[in-house]
Amino acid sequence: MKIKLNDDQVEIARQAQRFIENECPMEYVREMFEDPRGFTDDSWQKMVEMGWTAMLLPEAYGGLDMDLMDLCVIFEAMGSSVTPGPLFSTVLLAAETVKVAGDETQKGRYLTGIAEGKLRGTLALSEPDGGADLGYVRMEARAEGDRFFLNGTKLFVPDAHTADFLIVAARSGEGDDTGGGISLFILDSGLEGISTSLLPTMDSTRKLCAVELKDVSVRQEDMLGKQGQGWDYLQRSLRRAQVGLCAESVGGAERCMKIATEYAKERVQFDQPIGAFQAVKHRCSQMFLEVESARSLLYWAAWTQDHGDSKDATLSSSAAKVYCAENFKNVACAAIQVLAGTGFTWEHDLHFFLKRAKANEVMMGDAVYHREEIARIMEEEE
Amino acid sequence: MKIKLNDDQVEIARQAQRFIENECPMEYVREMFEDPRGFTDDSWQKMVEMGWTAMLLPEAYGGLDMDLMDLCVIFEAMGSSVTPGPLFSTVLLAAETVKVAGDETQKGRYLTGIAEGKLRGTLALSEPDGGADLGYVRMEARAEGDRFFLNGTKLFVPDAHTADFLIVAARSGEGDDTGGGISLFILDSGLEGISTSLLPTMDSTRKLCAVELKDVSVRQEDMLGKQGQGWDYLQRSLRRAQVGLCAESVGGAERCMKIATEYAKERVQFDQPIGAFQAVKHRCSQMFLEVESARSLLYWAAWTQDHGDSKDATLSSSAAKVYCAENFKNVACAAIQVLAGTGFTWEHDLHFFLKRAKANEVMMGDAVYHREEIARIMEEEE
Amino acid sequence: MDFRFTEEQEAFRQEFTSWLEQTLHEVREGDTPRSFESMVEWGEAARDFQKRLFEAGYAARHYPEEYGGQGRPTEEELIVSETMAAMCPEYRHPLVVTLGLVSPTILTCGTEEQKKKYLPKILDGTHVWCQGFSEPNAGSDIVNVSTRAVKKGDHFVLNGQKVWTSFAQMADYAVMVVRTNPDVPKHKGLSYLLMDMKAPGVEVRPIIQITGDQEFNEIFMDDVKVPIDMLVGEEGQGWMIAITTLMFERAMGDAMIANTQLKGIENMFAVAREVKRSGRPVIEDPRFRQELAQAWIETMVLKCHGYRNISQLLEGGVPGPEGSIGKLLWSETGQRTNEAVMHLQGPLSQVMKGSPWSVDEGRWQHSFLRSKGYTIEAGTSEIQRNIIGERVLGLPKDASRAQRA
Amino acid sequence: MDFRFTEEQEAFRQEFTSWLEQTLHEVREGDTPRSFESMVEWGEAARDFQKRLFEAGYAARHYPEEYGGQGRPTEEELIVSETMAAMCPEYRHPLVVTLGLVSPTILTCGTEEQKKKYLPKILDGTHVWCQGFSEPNAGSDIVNVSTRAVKKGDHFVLNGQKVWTSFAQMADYAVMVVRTNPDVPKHKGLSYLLMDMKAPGVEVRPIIQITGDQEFNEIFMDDVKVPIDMLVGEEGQGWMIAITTLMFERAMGDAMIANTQLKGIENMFAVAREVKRSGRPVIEDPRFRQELAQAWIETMVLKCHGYRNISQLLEGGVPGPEGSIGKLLWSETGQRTNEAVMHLQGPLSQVMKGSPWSVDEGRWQHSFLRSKGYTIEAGTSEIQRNIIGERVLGLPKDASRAQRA
Repeated sequence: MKIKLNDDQVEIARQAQRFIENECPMEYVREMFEDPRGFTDDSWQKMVEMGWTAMLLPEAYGGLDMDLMDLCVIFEAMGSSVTPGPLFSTVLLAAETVKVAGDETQKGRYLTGIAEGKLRGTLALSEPDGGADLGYVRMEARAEGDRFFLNGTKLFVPDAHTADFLIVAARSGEGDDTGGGISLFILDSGLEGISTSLLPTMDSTRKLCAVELKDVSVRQEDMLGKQGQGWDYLQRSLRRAQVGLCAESVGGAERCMKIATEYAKERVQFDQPIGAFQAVKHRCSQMFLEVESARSLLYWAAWTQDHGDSKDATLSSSAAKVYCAENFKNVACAAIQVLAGTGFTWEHDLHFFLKRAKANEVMMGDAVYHREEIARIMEEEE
Repeated sequence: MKIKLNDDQVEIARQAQRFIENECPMEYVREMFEDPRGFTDDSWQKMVEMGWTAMLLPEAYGGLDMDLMDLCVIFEAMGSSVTPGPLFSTVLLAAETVKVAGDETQKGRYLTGIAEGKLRGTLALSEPDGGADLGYVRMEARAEGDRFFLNGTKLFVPDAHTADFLIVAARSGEGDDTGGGISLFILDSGLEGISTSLLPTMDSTRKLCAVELKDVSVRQEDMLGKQGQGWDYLQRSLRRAQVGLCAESVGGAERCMKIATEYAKERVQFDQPIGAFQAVKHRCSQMFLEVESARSLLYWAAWTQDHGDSKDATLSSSAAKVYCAENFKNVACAAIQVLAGTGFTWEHDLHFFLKRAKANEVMMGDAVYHREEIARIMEEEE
Repeated sequence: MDFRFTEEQEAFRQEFTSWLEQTLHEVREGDTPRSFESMVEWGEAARDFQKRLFEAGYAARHYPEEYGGQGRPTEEELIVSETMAAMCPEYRHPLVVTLGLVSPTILTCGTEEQKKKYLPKILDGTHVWCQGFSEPNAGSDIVNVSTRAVKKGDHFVLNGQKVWTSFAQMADYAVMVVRTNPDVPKHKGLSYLLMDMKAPGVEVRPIIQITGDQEFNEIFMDDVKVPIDMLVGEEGQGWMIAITTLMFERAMGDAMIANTQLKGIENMFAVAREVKRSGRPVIEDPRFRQELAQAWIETMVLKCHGYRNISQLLEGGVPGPEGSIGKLLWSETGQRTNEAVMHLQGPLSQVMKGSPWSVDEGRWQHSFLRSKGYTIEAGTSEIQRNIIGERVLGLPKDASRAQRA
Repeated sequence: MDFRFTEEQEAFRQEFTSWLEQTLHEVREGDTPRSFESMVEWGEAARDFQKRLFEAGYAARHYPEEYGGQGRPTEEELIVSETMAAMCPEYRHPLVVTLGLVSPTILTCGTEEQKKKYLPKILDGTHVWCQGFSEPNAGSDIVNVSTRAVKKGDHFVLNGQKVWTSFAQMADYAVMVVRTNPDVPKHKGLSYLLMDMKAPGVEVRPIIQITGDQEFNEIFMDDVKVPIDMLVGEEGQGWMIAITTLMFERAMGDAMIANTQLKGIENMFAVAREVKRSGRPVIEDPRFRQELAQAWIETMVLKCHGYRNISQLLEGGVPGPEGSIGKLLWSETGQRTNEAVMHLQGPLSQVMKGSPWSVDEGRWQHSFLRSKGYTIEAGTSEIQRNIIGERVLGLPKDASRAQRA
């Protein structure tokens, strides 16, 4: 038993932290918050050079064959600065899904492209009437000859507007149960019939899009994995993406805690640093508790994805998703309260964290969804 | 608009408080907690002499024709001392149901008996598989000739072991929807086939019973109100009983707040009364907030039962039931935390309040039940 | 006990409601609250609306006629306020300080001359006022005010900085708490002045808040001359005036917020009908039904408690620090309700206004962010809990504050 | 990162689990934890069980053999503890102080003679110890201890009173923090003594707690003689010994509680299958499913965090005040879970053991009440939050406590 970062991970974390400080300072975040594209090529290229797009990929495709935990320390660092850009969508949504579902040709093309930083992808899953239910897929993939025709709307697709390819979940069969009938298609984002529009979201540091598909014609060989097995593949990649999001939440929460604690030491009212008052002190203590306990759960969830069984992998990713996102939100709100007026200004950075925290709460399934997942599995168990 | 107790009510409250202090000190409560009967005849007789059993009854039956709010100030006083005894079951469950559903003969017999203090009654409603769902009635009332035969088990019947009569809700018709098919029967508690046993409950200051009915034979004239209309009647009396329970909760919560606040002024640690520390001070402030805001809602709920329409009466009693019970529980727990070790002892009185608070949470429908009631009504409205 | 208004009052409510419906029909499109492009535009709209209220005889019903009011019972003002709070809070919001804090202070503590000069222009919508209390080093510790006012001849000369001043950028005048005597204990050296915002040396800088709006401002004062006849009360009474005259209006304000929030709950049910989860309207989901009901319950608590406070004051009761409950209730309930509405919306909660996918025109997204200020503005929750603990329950001050007092 | 034990350790776990299953089969009826009629009976059962553990070689695997241990890696002790925590917490609970606090203190700070004399009798179940720290005026303010120990010849003479001492009524010995020097600053005048509970002048009075049990006691000391060789460490080191040697065991204790609570969650699901609402098992109700899942999540947090702490310590890391998180986590999670299980049961939650209507033999009713002590015992939540705020985050002490230090 050894539950802490190993030396390599500590080093990765240090490098990531330094990278973020140098390349993605808060001024950059503020700029990208307003910028419709949401990241600069320069910043993306540097992340690629750091090897971040290749970490989880197999060596055969130019990857580094590392563990999810290794990548998580990077997402922690990015979370600590609400770093913008399509890393999450590319390496956790797109690459992981191709990894689990793609054939050799697809892997060769897409994974190699991602590892080299030449391709960016994303996953188009959620639909307007599904809410936070990840398994709600109604988009139709109508078979005609050796082609499928996709029709429908996908929402909350991260970074679709700058992605080179999209993985789209649609129903190629009968019925609408969650488990069966969903197939995945991997398409060029420039295909005819696809129109992508940026959603004006609260957390504009991570861009989300609406993607409409009108009679988009897809070849048989652009199906990703076996027909009707899409949900199985997705479950595996979504779990990993959820854990990545948790790492981001822990990093963000920790930053909020530090901001609040520093402020509490310096801000004087009633001739005392406000941190001497228990109302403030205990609020800061609670933040510390929420950050560190979330981190403990994150470690388990990240480790379990690579080394645990599929039941534990699902339970842990769902648990971490609920807990880390909620703690991030709580800590961000608490920090604003500690900073009071100052924390409520646009000028101060805290609001970017609050907005990211709110986004993380509902991205990749909200707490209600994941708790129901846990109840379902625990119920079966006994 | 005049939202405060009138002079009469202030006087009633004062008298009730004095009565409770003299006749029902905490030593009496402790004794009755252990005592299977749960009250003394002497104490009951004195409550009768105070007129408490007659307050809500029509003058025609020896009553005083007063408002529910008038009685609520008495329940507040009783709550402040977790006063034991069957007043609640007799005047709010039994009498109110007879008032709304009974015919002249029944009213003459039962209401007069109650007003005079000669009869005690209760309501047998909940069933084992219903949980906190008040509308779940499955007990069978099989018609045979001019008689009904009742079979089944009722749970959580307050004071059934000392009641002279029981009002029993049972299904005399087909189907099992909440609204229809329920009829009420009023029976002598000594009838053949009825067996009553005391439940060992956490809050032993209010006795709850299991009542089993085996082929209990009832005459047609012992049906209370019209056949199949039982739920309509019950809704009206249950609402009033819920409000009575709220008054009790507010009184109990206030007492806990006072105990904690006094302790916080006197107990010294770190050379300071602990009330000087914000962790304790703010906890006490929160108690005050919860007590006074619950009281505000209670006033509305109590007033609305006599002067509002049935929609408001239902909404307000459900809202108050949720809020007052939860606040009572919160305040009792918070008070224990303020008193720390001392609050955790049997010797100190606080635990009786915690136990009553827990009982009040689930009695007459829990929060989940009442919130669903509210959602149902609000949903219809628009 | 009686939760009703009298028949006469109910008749007045009907009359006013009709007038309001018609007026709203004239000034805004549709039934939903208007939103404004800029704070200045918002301020102008509020002034214009106040003018209409005044001309129709609905401004300050309870004020004496000589100052522009109608000399009517306070209940009528309450009816006007609560109806507006439910139907058009956006036209009242920029004037909350003016009508809720400034005019009652002038009415209660001002000289006859001050009342005649300022009140009518407030009531008819001519003038908007703001309030300069907080300073960078006087936030929760409000008696730490360091803006100096030095008497020179027939003027005070003001130097210093105020912060968190709502709507200063549209204000014609300000009420200011300033230090006129630095040599006495902190709260005793404060005085209460009226200040012309157009006076030379006054500079206003808006603060952008996390919603992107600019509700709050900094005010910088550099040798600003304030005539001595703009002093309210005596020198050194500033603190007392600031805290004691405002209880009634604060209680009324709290109750009004309840009405606005109750309207919000109606809206929340509408959102729950519209938004789907797993293909079904959220309102059918038993889990979210619990949240809907809970939000309604807590908001009714707010309303009942607010009315109970007002009713006590209407009878001439002395408003006490118990009023801090009202502030805590509306701020925390407001935050919880906003969280709950966001939950209902699931991922749609991320979409701000300006998209076909926006729910309810993005109102809740804005409101969610705005709500994070509730527990900070007008005295943080921590300060309210100190007030209740110390002034209501009689618990001792903590050592550091006890020493100072 | 690795959440697994080694294969060898897992093999040991299997071996121990088999032994435990069989032994439990011998000592109790059925699979559910035994309950006991009296504290004394409970204590005897725990002693007997400890004897069995000792004889089978499972007591203090990580202690040197010369003191009765097995000289094995700490992981094996961890495995013993966590298996017992899940399968039979009732046999460990009365010995938590003895094994978790007393024996590590003696091992770390005791003289060779003390170790040889006391440790073997602890490990083989002969002696139960209790701990006298708190006093009526030294609760949260624990350095305020006023029990006096005056040296006279080869004895200390003790006078004073301890309170909240768990299991004192069954204890053979006690560890005591006493004041040996009243003339130096508060914590510097304290010493750490071992005391024979059968010595003349020692009187134990049980305190009945809100469950009706008598877990805690008062200890009165009237001229109790304690030989000088029962002093641990030097005079004046009492406070340091009390707080610094216990971190590892506290971290381990916290992790063990996670296992007991996880077992509780299994049980909670079983309750949800059994108990009905509106005629259907509660486990089918989407609203309660959320509560079930949330309880499980929070308990897993406890477990993961506990393991993370232990793992750090196993590697020789220095235990820090971060451990206060463990205390807050288990106490607050434990309270919430108990509340949630009560909710599931609806009105059945009122029924205590001893009725055909009791759910799960009334275990949760007892446990709910007991849980109200969690945030009080072993340092209140308020104290834990002070520790984190001040010692981990470096926030300043409040004025009153800063002055004293």
